[in-house]
Amino acid sequence: MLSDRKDIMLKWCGLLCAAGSVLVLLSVYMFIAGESLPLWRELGLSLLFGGEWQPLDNPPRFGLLIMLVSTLWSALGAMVIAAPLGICCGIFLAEYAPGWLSAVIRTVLYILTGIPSVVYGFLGASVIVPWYERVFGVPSGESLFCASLVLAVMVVPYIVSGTYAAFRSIPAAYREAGYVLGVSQLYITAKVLAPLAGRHMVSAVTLAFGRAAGETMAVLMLAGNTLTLPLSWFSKGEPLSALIALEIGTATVGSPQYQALFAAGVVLLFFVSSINFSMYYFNNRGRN
Amino acid sequence: MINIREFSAFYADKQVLHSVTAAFSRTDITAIIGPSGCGKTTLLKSINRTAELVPGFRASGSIVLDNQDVYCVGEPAAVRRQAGMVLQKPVALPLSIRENILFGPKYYGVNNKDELEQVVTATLTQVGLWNEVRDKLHSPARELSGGQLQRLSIGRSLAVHPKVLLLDEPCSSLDIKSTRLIEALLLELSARLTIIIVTHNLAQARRVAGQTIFMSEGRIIETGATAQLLEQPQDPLTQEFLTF
Amino acid sequence: MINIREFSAFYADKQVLHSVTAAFSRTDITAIIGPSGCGKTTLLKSINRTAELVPGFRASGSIVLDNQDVYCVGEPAAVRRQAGMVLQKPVALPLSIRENILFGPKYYGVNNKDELEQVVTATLTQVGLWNEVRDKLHSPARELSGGQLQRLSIGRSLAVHPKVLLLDEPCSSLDIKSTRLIEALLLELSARLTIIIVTHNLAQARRVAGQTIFMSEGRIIETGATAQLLEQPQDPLTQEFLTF
Amino acid sequence: MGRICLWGSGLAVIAVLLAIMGLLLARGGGALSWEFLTAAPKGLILGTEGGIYPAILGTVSLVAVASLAAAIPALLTAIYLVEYGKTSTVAHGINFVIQAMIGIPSILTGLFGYAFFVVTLGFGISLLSGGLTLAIMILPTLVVLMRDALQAVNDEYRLVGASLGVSRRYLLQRVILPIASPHLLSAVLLAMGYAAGATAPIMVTAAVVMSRGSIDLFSPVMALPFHLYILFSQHISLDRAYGTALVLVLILLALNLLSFYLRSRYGKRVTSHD
Amino acid sequence: GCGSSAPTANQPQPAKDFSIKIGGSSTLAPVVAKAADDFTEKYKTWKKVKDAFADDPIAIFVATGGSGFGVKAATNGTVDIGLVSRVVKEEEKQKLPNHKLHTVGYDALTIAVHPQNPVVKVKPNLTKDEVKRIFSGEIKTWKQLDASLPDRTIVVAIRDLGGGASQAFDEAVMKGTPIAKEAIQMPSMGALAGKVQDNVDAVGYVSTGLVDQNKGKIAVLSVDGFEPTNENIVSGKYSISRPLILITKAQADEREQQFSNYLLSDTGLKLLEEMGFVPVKAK
Ligand SMILES: Nc1ncnc2c1ncn2[C@@H]1O[C@H](COP(=O)(O)OP(=O)(O)OP(=O)(O)O)[C@@H](O)[C@H]1O
Ligand SMILES: Nc1ncnc2c1ncn2[C@@H]1O[C@H](COP(=O)(O)OP(=O)(O)OP(=O)(O)O)[C@@H](O)[C@H]1O
Ligand SMILES: [Mg+2]
Ligand SMILES: [Mg+2]
Ligand SMILES: O=P([O-])([O-])[O-]
Repeated sequence: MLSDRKDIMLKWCGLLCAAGSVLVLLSVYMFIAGESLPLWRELGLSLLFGGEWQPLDNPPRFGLLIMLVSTLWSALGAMVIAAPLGICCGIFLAEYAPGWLSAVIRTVLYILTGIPSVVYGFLGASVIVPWYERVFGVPSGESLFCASLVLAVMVVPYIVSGTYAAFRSIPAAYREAGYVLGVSQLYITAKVLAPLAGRHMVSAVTLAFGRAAGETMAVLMLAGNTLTLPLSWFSKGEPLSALIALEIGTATVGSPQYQALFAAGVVLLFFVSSINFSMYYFNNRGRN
Repeated sequence: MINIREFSAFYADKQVLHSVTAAFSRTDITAIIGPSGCGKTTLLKSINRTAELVPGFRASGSIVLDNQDVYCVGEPAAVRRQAGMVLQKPVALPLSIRENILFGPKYYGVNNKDELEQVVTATLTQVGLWNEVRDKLHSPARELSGGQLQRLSIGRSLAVHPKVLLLDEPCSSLDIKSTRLIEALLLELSARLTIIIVTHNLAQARRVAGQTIFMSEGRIIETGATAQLLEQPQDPLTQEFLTF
Repeated sequence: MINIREFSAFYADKQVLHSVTAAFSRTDITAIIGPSGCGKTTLLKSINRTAELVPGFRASGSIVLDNQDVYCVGEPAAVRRQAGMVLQKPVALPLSIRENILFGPKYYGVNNKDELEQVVTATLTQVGLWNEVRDKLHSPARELSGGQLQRLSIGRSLAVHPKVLLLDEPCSSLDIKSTRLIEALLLELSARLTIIIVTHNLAQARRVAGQTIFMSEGRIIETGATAQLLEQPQDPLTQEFLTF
Repeated sequence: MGRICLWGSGLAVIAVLLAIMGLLLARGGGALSWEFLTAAPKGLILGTEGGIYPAILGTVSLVAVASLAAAIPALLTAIYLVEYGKTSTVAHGINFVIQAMIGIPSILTGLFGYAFFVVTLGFGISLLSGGLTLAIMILPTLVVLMRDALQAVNDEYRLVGASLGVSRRYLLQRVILPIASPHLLSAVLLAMGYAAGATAPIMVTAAVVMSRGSIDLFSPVMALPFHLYILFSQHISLDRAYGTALVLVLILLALNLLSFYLRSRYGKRVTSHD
Repeated sequence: GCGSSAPTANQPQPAKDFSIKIGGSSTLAPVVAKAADDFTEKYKTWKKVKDAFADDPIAIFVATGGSGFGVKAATNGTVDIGLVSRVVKEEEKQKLPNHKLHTVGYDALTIAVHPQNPVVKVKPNLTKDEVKRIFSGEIKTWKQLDASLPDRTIVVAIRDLGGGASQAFDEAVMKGTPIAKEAIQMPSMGALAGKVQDNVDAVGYVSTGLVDQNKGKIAVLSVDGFEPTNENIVSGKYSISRPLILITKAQADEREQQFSNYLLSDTGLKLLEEMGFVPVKAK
């Protein structure tokens, strides 16, 4: 029995499924791009940089600038909060926390990643928004800031686990080489370990940024969804994902509005994918 | 000058050093030899208190360094600074060559520019690297060869002015030429430093060490002048080890 | 009967075997000795074509097993079946003792119940395990001791009737008693099998091998009758290795 | 100073979880009752009284469809990547694509599901459309988790198998899959949790505010996360929204912890071969 | 028929899909959802509705999405019954040749504020022009509306553009003047009502139904001197109002027919009234 039939079959089934997955991905890209193509042809870059979104006016006006800027505000804002917190926490877990505490916190983080975004959005909208209104005395609390706050909590676990893994993978010899000189743990962490883990921390933060940019439910419930260009972090805005979620259900299939929503999808996809691809490239190049 | 008395060490419940007693003189090199796992590294790390970085490590007995019991000092950092240690596999900190040397001094507050320059030049000259690396002080230290890196490690320790230098098989991954360079360096340093070297290479012990200690299973079996111990071992365990 | 001619092997870009040429007779045991990393394991794995499981492995030259160049057989499986291999650290497949033995035979289509019983009894008897394990054939193999497990591994290989047995430091993690048992087994098997054993233990080579090969840095430096090679090495490299 | 930051950040994470769980329990615990779990939404405005049973049922069926559709292809893909493709260019390509897919925001998977399943294939807003959309969403995660589970299996088994000349399929069937099975199962549970909590993709492909009658592949369903969204955003009942959130989180917690348990309980079994 | 871009009504359907899919106006959806619940509760299986039917369990699904969605989904067959809470435009009617429109009642859009907003006491009556200026963003703070009111920003809450309310409001009040861009879009009438309940400074056009359902939590202002009472709505004195319409297939299958009859029956209309709307018979 030299060649095992079932073996060959398994191999080809595997390849078929793998190819199928690839096909599905490509069709996700193609569908989203394809459905919006006519509108891109018609409007070109003004679709991307136009500041007006009036899908039901006659003639309708489609510009995604407001959404793009809103996405940037909410996701970048989330990073401003989550990156320092996540990196500190990751370092704490890897280098400082006693074993049991580290295990407890990692379990906690694991649980946090399991909580769905609609619950985060709900809690944000029912707790943080009223709190924000009270503390800052603003008439209406939904804002990109609140969205960032909740997004930060949502993506912090990814940053922590990336940082933690990066520090754990540093050979003990580096720490030892520092300790034998009698310098403090903090000094070693800052001068020796952080540079070694740097690349991985950057990629953890970048990936978290991608997730924050694509997150839907939380921003839908928190960002305020107004059609003004958000000039500050504390303005309201309507991120790309929220726009799609809000309007896709009511848009007539094939109408310009429908195409415009898919165009928003293209922008979001391009945005997130370029982050992921550059990360992939960055990581692979570093490995060689 | 180091005096170890009745020193025992444990990793969690496992005793790896049993009532070790030994003395190391200021102006000599002592070699520690013994089969793998007998506790050589643990003894070395106990002296500069890095053994306690392993969770669960416990020790009893005393190790006196210049009239000061190292286990009575509250903060181990002070002890570690006084007893520099060089590891088996040379470690390049992820910094430039220059910054590797200055890693300790900067922590200890040297920040005058001229002074720093001075430390780099002096240290590198001392370990015989100056001519080899003077043109690439700012390149990453990992670009050095194994032998150069090991000398850099020694230099990194020397830069904080230790009284003792502990070396754990410092040449086991190096070629013969680098080994000889390091041995020469150690002989030179031995005039001012207490040096303890763990080695698997008996010829190396013979070349550098005045005193040799043979350990087995966490105990010191025999101590003596190197030539004496290697040629005419008294203890049957030593004999067996040397003839194997 | 194995003939290796001008065999070179590479892991990606790194050449680890350089034009190796050697012959192994059917009725003898050959020992391969040499410093760590010299390519002993790679040579062994090249013979049964498991080296190519490592991505990036490439080879040139020929290895002829019973008049058949193993690298000209399309499917490596056939070669592997003929050349059984035993690893340094004994591996228990996560199955019962019985199923470990039957792992190969069942794949090759033995499924008659009596026949299977017969394979188990015969194989375990051959490797001297029958009396020790007859009462627990159905317990997991991992419950065996290291020495028993290593014999089980040998039995697992024998159960598919190989022509060659390749052993990679099979006794390095075993106590003396188990080592002796395995050596006796090998001597017995050598009557019908080509056996190649990689070992770090020169005494072991002396005890079991008629022929010994000394390798260094991917090259065969010297080949000869074991006693001859160990007592009167010709090559300076061999001499250095043996006296070290 | 540095130390305070580090400890503070660690404790902050615990505080966040405690706050979330505390809030959900304190405000949602009161709504929990047997009736809440087993009755349909009632009241003049549906949802102000009664329970969330149809939403639980809908979420369970969505998750079932998604994991049925995704698990087998994912396993086969993982087997191909680990056992057959290994470092070939094809495998590299597939790995790359899978990695890229993980990053696709779920709303875009939903957008695709809407355009493809709902509109092009004409499945309509239905359990089938939603389930398949969720399947696409969890597929890459599943592949990666399963790939890692297979990769974690001690390589020596493969060497032993190869040395005996048996095929990979035989080795997989007899050794590798049995030993990796807790991890594979854990991967499926994790993916199920992920699917159960996803809202954006089903919002446009499967979920409705009210459904009565049995579950049917071609009919829409209610779903817990969407029901939560509606209860809150339409101001139907904040108490019940908290209750629904609590139920949802508890279900996911159970799935996640079970998956975590499987992995830590049997984790050693995979990598060491004692 | 399950939804698709092309109407599937005339394709031979497998005989077993008896579910009824309903979708559209978020104002009407809770009413229909409640009615569907009562209907299923009352009959459980179709056989109990009418003996001729098989013994299948009743299956009804209600989605929201706004009046715009209701019209479109009915047009392309995604839903069996479309819900609309505004006037159906002529060009929309032309695309619905095989459908019937049933007006079941009327709803008024009230100018709703938080009960604690001082405007309730200070200025309980606005002119239509004031309303328009508030929603267009011309009047930005309460103080600008009346000097005795606090100097706080008015939070304008509106329905998204797919909603019937936004179109009805445009016709009745804005008449083409664009709504302020700062206005917060809410995806459903419930959400809009919620916003007004939660925020002291908010103003929004909340349907009478939701005002009724949230008694005490929402205060309404009169427009041009008329409160949005049933009489005023019926008489047309309160002018910001809109019809509530069901779109059904002209040749609906018998089960759909049964359910739409139920909606149009006295029981159905009574439910509409209970939920704060003006049922059609009252007019
Ligand atoms: N971190 C540790 N935790 C637990 N046990 C340890 C640890 N490090 C070493 N040991 C044990 O302590 C004993 C002594 O170890 P040590 O490293 O001191 O030996 P050694 O003489 O330096 O050996 P080698 O020549 O191999 O370096 C050994 O039995 C070892 O297994
Ligand atoms: N999987 C691998 N990938 C790349 N290089 C490898 C791999 N395995 C071994 N090598 C390299 O090939 C060379 C020969 O390795 P090999 O394992 O054959 O040596 P060996 O003589 O068996 O050593 P040892 O006595 O330590 O077992 C070594 O330099 C090793 O680093
Ligand atoms: Mg050691
Ligand atoms: Mg080897
Ligand atoms: O009832 P609406 O059409 O305004 O949702």
